[in-house]
Amino acid sequence: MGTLKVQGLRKKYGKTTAVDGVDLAVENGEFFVVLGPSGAGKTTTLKCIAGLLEFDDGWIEIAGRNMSGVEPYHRNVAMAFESYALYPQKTVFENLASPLRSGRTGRYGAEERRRRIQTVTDTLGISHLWERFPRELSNGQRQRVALGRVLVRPADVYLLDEPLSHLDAKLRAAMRAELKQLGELADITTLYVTHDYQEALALGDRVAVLRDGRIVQVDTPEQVWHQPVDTFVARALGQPEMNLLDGRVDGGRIRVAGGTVSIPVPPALGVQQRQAVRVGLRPRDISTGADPGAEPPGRLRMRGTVRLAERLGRSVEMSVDVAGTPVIVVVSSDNARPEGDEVDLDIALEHVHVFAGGEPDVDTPRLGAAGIELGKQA
Amino acid sequence: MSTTVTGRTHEPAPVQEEPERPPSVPAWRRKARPYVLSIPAVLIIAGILYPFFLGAYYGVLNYSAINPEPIFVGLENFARVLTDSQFWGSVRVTLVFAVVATGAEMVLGVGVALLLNRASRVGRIFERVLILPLMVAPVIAGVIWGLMYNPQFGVLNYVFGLGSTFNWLSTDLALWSVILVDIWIFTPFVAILVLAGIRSLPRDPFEASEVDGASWFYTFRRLTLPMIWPYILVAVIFRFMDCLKIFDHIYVLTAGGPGAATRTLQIGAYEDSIINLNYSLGSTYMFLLWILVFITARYLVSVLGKAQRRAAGAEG
Amino acid sequence: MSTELLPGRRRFTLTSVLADLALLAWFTFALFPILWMVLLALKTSAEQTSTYFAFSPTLENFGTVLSARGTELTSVDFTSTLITSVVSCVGAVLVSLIIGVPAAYAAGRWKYRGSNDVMFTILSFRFAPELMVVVPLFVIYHQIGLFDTRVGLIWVLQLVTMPLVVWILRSYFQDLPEDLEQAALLDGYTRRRTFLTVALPLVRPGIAAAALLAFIFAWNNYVFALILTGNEANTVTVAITKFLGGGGQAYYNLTAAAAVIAALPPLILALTIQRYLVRGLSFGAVKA
Amino acid sequence: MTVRSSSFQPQNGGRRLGRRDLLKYLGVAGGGAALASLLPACGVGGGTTSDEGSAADEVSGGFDWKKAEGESIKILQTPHPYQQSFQPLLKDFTELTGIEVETELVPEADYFTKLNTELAGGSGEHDVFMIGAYFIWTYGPPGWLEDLDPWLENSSATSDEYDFEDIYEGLRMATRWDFQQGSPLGTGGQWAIPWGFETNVVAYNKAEFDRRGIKPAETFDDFIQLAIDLTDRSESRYGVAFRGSRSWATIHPGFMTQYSREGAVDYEVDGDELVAAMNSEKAVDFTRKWVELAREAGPTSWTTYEYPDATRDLGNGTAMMVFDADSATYPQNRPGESQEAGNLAWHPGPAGPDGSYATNLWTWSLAMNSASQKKLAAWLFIQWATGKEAMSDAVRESAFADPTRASVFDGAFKETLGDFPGYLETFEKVIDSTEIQFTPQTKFFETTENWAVALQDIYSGEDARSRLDALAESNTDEVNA
Repeated sequence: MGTLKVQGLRKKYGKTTAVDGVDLAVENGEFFVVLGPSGAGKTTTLKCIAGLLEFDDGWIEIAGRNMSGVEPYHRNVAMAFESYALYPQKTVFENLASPLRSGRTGRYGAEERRRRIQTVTDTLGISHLWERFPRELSNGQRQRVALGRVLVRPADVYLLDEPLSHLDAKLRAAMRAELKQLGELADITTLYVTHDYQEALALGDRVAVLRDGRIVQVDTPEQVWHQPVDTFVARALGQPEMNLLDGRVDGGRIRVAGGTVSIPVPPALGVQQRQAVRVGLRPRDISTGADPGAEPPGRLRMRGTVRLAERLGRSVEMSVDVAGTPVIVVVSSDNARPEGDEVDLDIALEHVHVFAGGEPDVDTPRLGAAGIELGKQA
Repeated sequence: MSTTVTGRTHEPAPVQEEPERPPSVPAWRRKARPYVLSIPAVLIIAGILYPFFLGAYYGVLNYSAINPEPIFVGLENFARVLTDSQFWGSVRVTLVFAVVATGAEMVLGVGVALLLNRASRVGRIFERVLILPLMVAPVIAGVIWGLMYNPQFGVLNYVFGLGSTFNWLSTDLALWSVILVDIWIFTPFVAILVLAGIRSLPRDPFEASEVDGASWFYTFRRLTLPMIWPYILVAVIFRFMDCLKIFDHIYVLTAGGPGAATRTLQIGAYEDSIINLNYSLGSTYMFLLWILVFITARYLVSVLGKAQRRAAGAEG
Repeated sequence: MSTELLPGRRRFTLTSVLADLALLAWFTFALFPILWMVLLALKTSAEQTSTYFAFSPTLENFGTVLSARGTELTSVDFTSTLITSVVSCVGAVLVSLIIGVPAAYAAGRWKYRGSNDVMFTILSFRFAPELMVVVPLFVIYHQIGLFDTRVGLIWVLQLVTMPLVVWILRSYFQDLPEDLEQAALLDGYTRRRTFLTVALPLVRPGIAAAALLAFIFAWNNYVFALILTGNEANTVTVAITKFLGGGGQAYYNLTAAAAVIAALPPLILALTIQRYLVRGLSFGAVKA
Repeated sequence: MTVRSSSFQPQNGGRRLGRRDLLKYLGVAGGGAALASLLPACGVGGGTTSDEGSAADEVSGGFDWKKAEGESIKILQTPHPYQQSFQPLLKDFTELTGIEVETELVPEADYFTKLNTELAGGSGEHDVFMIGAYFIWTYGPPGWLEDLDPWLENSSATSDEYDFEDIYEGLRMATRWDFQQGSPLGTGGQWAIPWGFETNVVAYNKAEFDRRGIKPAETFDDFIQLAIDLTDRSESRYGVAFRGSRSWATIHPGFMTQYSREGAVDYEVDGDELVAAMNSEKAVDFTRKWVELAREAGPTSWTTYEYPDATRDLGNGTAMMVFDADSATYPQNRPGESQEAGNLAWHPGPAGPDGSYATNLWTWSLAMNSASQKKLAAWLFIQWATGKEAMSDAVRESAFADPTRASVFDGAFKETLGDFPGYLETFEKVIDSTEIQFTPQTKFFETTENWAVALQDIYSGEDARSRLDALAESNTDEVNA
C-alpha cells in the first residue's frame, strides 16, 4: 500500500510528445481512474510509473520513495496490460505463479503460492482453467488471468491498463461490477486507465481526464460529470455525446438555435454582452412530453421536430430539429415520438452547461467558477 | 544485479516511517545497456576485420610480388582500375548476376515458402528436404553442376535430349547457367527465412480475412506480403551482398569465361591478387567492390527499416 | 483454431492440386542434382563419366573416403576433418549466439542512438571480399599462433555466422511484443532473467533458423578454411576438394561420396532443428 | 591470447616474435604509421638474397644423410601422380635421415591461391613445395625461393652420388634464371630441382583408330581434318580435346607446342624490352586454325576445359585424341582408371612445316621456401626425392611419368611402358626439342592469361587479327612496365 505521486512527467517519441507534463497525486488506497481517448498518453503514463519506459522529464514517487532510476522489479508495482501479456508458453497456473516465484514480491512456499492462486482464481471464477495455456482461453478468460496476475501479489500500487477493453459490452459491464466488488482493489492504491467513461465514473474514487498528454481535469466522478472543465471533458463523458449549441449573450440571456431558445444568465457567470458561448445539454438530461406552455422557473423548454428516432434497447435516441439546430435526446421508449412529430423538450437549468464560444472542433473552457450552476442562480 | 528481496513486501506491509529507497540505476548505465549488449559482437568481428583496413591500405600502394618494397602512390591504382573497360565489364556482369539471381531467388523462395505453408501432405514431405541443396558447399555444387552441364556426357543434355552441341556455358548462356546454379543453391535459404517468418505471423488477421471471404491473392498482397516483407528484405540483403562478391561456384564452373562473360568483380580481384600477385591492384578492385556492396547494403537496410515500421503498423 | 495460416483448408480443389504440382516441379529441380551426386558417389572411377543411370553401384567410394588417412589422396584423415568441421562450426555458431543474441536483442528492442550504425557495422563485416582480408589475416594468424587451429577457425567464421545470427534474430525480437517482457519485469524478474526466461524461449524458431543457417554457411565456407588451416585444422569442405585429384585423374566419384558424407552432419542438425521451424511454437498466438 | 610456440619465425634476421612486438603490431593499429610498420611483416617474405650468403655455407664436414636427424619438415603439394607415387616412399626417407615429413595437399585449382598467400605472407609454414618452372619467374624476384646452387655445390650438403647432370639438360635450364628481362633461361640461380616432367604430345584412342584403319596425322592441316572426321556430335564424340579454360594454363600445353612448331614465338627480344608477337602473321594464322579446330572438333564447352576434363573425355571415350601432357593422359590407360584404359596410345603430334618437333615443357619441381627454418632438412628431402634411387622406386611402384633423370627414364621407366604403345617412341622423338618455349618474364601469368582470354573471345566470334593485335599491344605494355 502506498501513495503515488507524479510530477511534470514528460515523454517524447521522436518528435511527438506523448505525455506533456502530467501531475498526479493518488492517495493511499485510492482507486484512481485516468480517462482519455486512445493516443492521449494513458499507457505511456502507466509504463513510466512502472519504470518500463525512460521519460524525458518529471519525477515519480511511490509510497514516499523517489523512483528515479529504480528498476521496474524494485518498484513493487503490479500491472495488467491491455494486451494481457500472458506468457504463451506457460499455463494459467504458471502465469499466476510467476510473480510469486520471482522472490521480489515476497517469499512464498509452494503451499502458500497455491493458496493465493486458489483464492484469486476463485474470486475471478477461473479456477477450472489452471492447466490451460493462454491460447486456449477466450478473451474474457485471458482478461481475468491477466487481472489475477496482478491481484495474486501484494504491491504498493496496481496499474491497470484498459483491463476491460477487449471484452464485449455485456461482459464488460459484468466485469466492471465485479471489479467494483473486489476487496483486493479496494485496499490497494490503484491507477486504472480507460477510454470508457462509464468505467471511469463507476469505478473511480477520482477521475483524471487526459488529453494529448495533459491532464485536463481531476475530480470525483460526480464533479467531472456535473462540472466538466471544458467541452472536451464534457464530450468525453456520456454517450451519446453532450449537445453543444452555439449561442450569443444578448441582454442577460444566452440565445441559441437562431434565437428561438434563450437561457437566463446569472451575473456570476461573468459573460459580456454579444459574447459567443456554447451551451451544453446532455441528451439524457433532456426529457420530452412536457406540457407546451410557459417555461417554469429553473427549466428550459425547446420545441422541435423529430428528424430521426433510433431505438437503443429500452431507450430511444432522437435527433430533434430545434429551429435548424439538431439536438440529440435520449428518452425512455414510453416518451419517444415518431419521426416527423413536433416535440417539446425540457431540461432543468441546473443541467445546462455554459462554455466559451469558439471555432468548431476547438474545445473551449467552462464559463464561471466551479460550483456555479445556472439553475441555482436563476 | 541483486537477487535479494527488497525488504518490505510481506502482507500487510509494515508501515515504514522513513521509507527506504530501493536500489537505483544511474541514467548513464541505463542508457549504456544496449551498447554493452552490442559491443562484444562488434569487437569480436572488428578484431578479425583489422586486416580489412590493411587490405584497403594496399590500395594506395604499388605493392606486388615484383615490387616488394611498396611506396605510396595515392589514387593511381584507382585511376587505373576505373579507366579499365574490363573493370566496368565486371561491374556489369556482377550487377546482372546479383540482380537476376537475387530476384529469382526471392520470387521462387517466397513461392516455395507459401506453397510449403499450406497443410498439404506433399508439402510436409518436401519440407524435410527443402534445405538439401544448401548442404552442398558451393564449391562442390560447382563441380557437380559442371559435370551435369557437360555437353558430351552431362546428364542434362542427355535427359533433355539436347545432343552434344548444346553448350550451357557458351558466351551467351554462361552467365545464365551460373545464375541457375546460384538459384539452385540459395533459393532454399530464402524459402527457410520466409517460411520461418510466415510461421511467426499472428493468425487472427488471416482468420478474419478467411471469414471475410477475401481471395487468396488479395490476402497475399494485402496481408501476407506486408507482414513478411521484413523477412524477405533480410533475405534480399544477405543474398544481394553475397551475390555481389560471388566467387566459389563461378570460379569452378567458368573461371570468369568465356572471355569476360562471367568475370565478376571478385574473379577480377582474384586474378590480380592471386594469379598476377599484384596485391595493390587486387585490393583496389576489392575495395571498389566493397564500396559497391556498402552502398547497396546501406540502401537496402534503409528500405528494410521503413518496411519494418510499416509491418509493425500492419500488425498493430 | 485453424491449423493452417494461409489460403484454403485441406480440400482437393484444383488450386491445391496445382500448388502440389508446382511444389513437385520445384523439388524435382532442387533434388535432381542431389540425386545425381549420390549416383556419382556409387559409381566406379571407370564409370563415373561414361554412364548415366545404368551402372553397377558400389559402396567402395565411401569406404575409400572414410579410410583416407593421410594417404596419397588427401594428406588428412577425412574423419578428423569432419570432427574439425563439427567442432569449429558448432563453436562458431555458439559464440555467435552467445554474443550475437544480446546484440540482436538490443537492436530489436531498443531504439538507441546509433543502433542502426551498430547493426550496419556488424553487417558490413560480411561485405569484405574474402580474398581481400585473407592474405593479411594469414600473416596475423601466424603471428599470434591461430594459424591452423580450431580456435582460429571459430574466430574467422564469426565473419560468416555473426551477421546472419544478429540480423535474422533482430527481426524476431522486433516482432516480439514488448509487453511480455515488461510483465516479467513487474513480476519481479531482473532484466537478465526476463530475457532468458521470457524473450529467448519465444524467439526459439528464430534462433533455430539462424543457428541452422549460420551453421550451414560456416560448414560450406571454403576460402577461409583453405588459407587459414593446414593439416591440423582442415575442414571437411577443404578435404572434399582434395578428392578432385590432379595430374590427369579426377575422382569425381570420391568427391561426390565425400560430399554426401559431409552433408550428413548439417542434415542431421537440420532434421533435429526443423521441429522448431515447422511448429513455430504457436507463436502466432503471442501477438494480440 | 598467448603466443603459441610454432614453427613460424619472422624473416628479418630470424628474431623470434615476442609479446611486445605482437602488441606493437596489433595494439597500435589505428594510425598509418602502425600500418606501415606492419606492412613488412605482413607483406613480402623475402629473405636470403645472395649477398647475405646462403644457409648452405653453414653446412660443413662430410656428407651424412643423418645430419638433420630428429627434425621434421612440412611440404606443400597438390594431389598428383608424382606426389602419390612418393607418398609411400616417405617412410624410407625418414628411415634414411631421421627426418619426419608431413605432407599437406591442396587441390590443383586452389594450389596457387594457397601457395601465393603463404609465400606473400612470408611464413615458413612449408619448407618445400611443388612448383612449375614458370612460377620461378614470379616467385624468384621477391626472394621467396632459396637458391639451390650453393647447396648443390657444397659437398657437405650434397651426396657424391647425387649426379645433378643426370637430370635432362632442358629441365635443368628451365629451372635456372637470373630474372633479367630478355635474358634466356639457364643463367642465374638454381631455384628448383626438376622432379617430374611432361612433354605435350598427342594421346589417342588407338582401338578406335585401328577399327577405322587410320593413323595419327603428321601435319597440322591433316590433324585438323582428321579431328573433324572423327567428330560425330550425334554420338557425343569429338576429335580432339585440349584446354580452353580461362587460365594461363590453356596456353602452355598443346597450343604452345604447336604454336612453336608452326614457327611462331611469344615475344621478340629488343634490347632489354620485349615485344609481344602473338599477332605475327604466323601466330594469327595458327591461332585461327587452332580456334577453328576447337570449334569444329573440340569439346562443346571448350572454354571450360582444363586438362582433367580433356583427359577424362579421352578416358570415357568421348574424345578421340588429346593434345596435352603425356603424363596427364598416361593414368587413363591404367586398368580400372577409365573406360578406355588399355585402348590408348601416344604420338608426337603434327610436325611443323619445317619438320619441327619443338615441344613445350612442363616440369613439376621441388623448391625450397627461403623463409624455411629447416633448410638443411629441406635440402636433404629435395635431394632424396630427386635422387636416382627414390625416383626409380617411385617409377617402379606406381605411375611416375615422366622421371626427370635420364638414368631413371632409360632404366626403370622404360620397363613399365609395355602397355603404353607409342609412349616411348613419342618421348624419344620430341625430347631433344623439348624445352620451355616461352620467353621468361615476370608477368608471365598475367600476360598468358590475357592470351587465353583472347582465344576465348576469338572462339566466341571476335576477329582473330584485331583481337590478337589488342592482346599484343597490352602484353607489350605489361611486360615492360
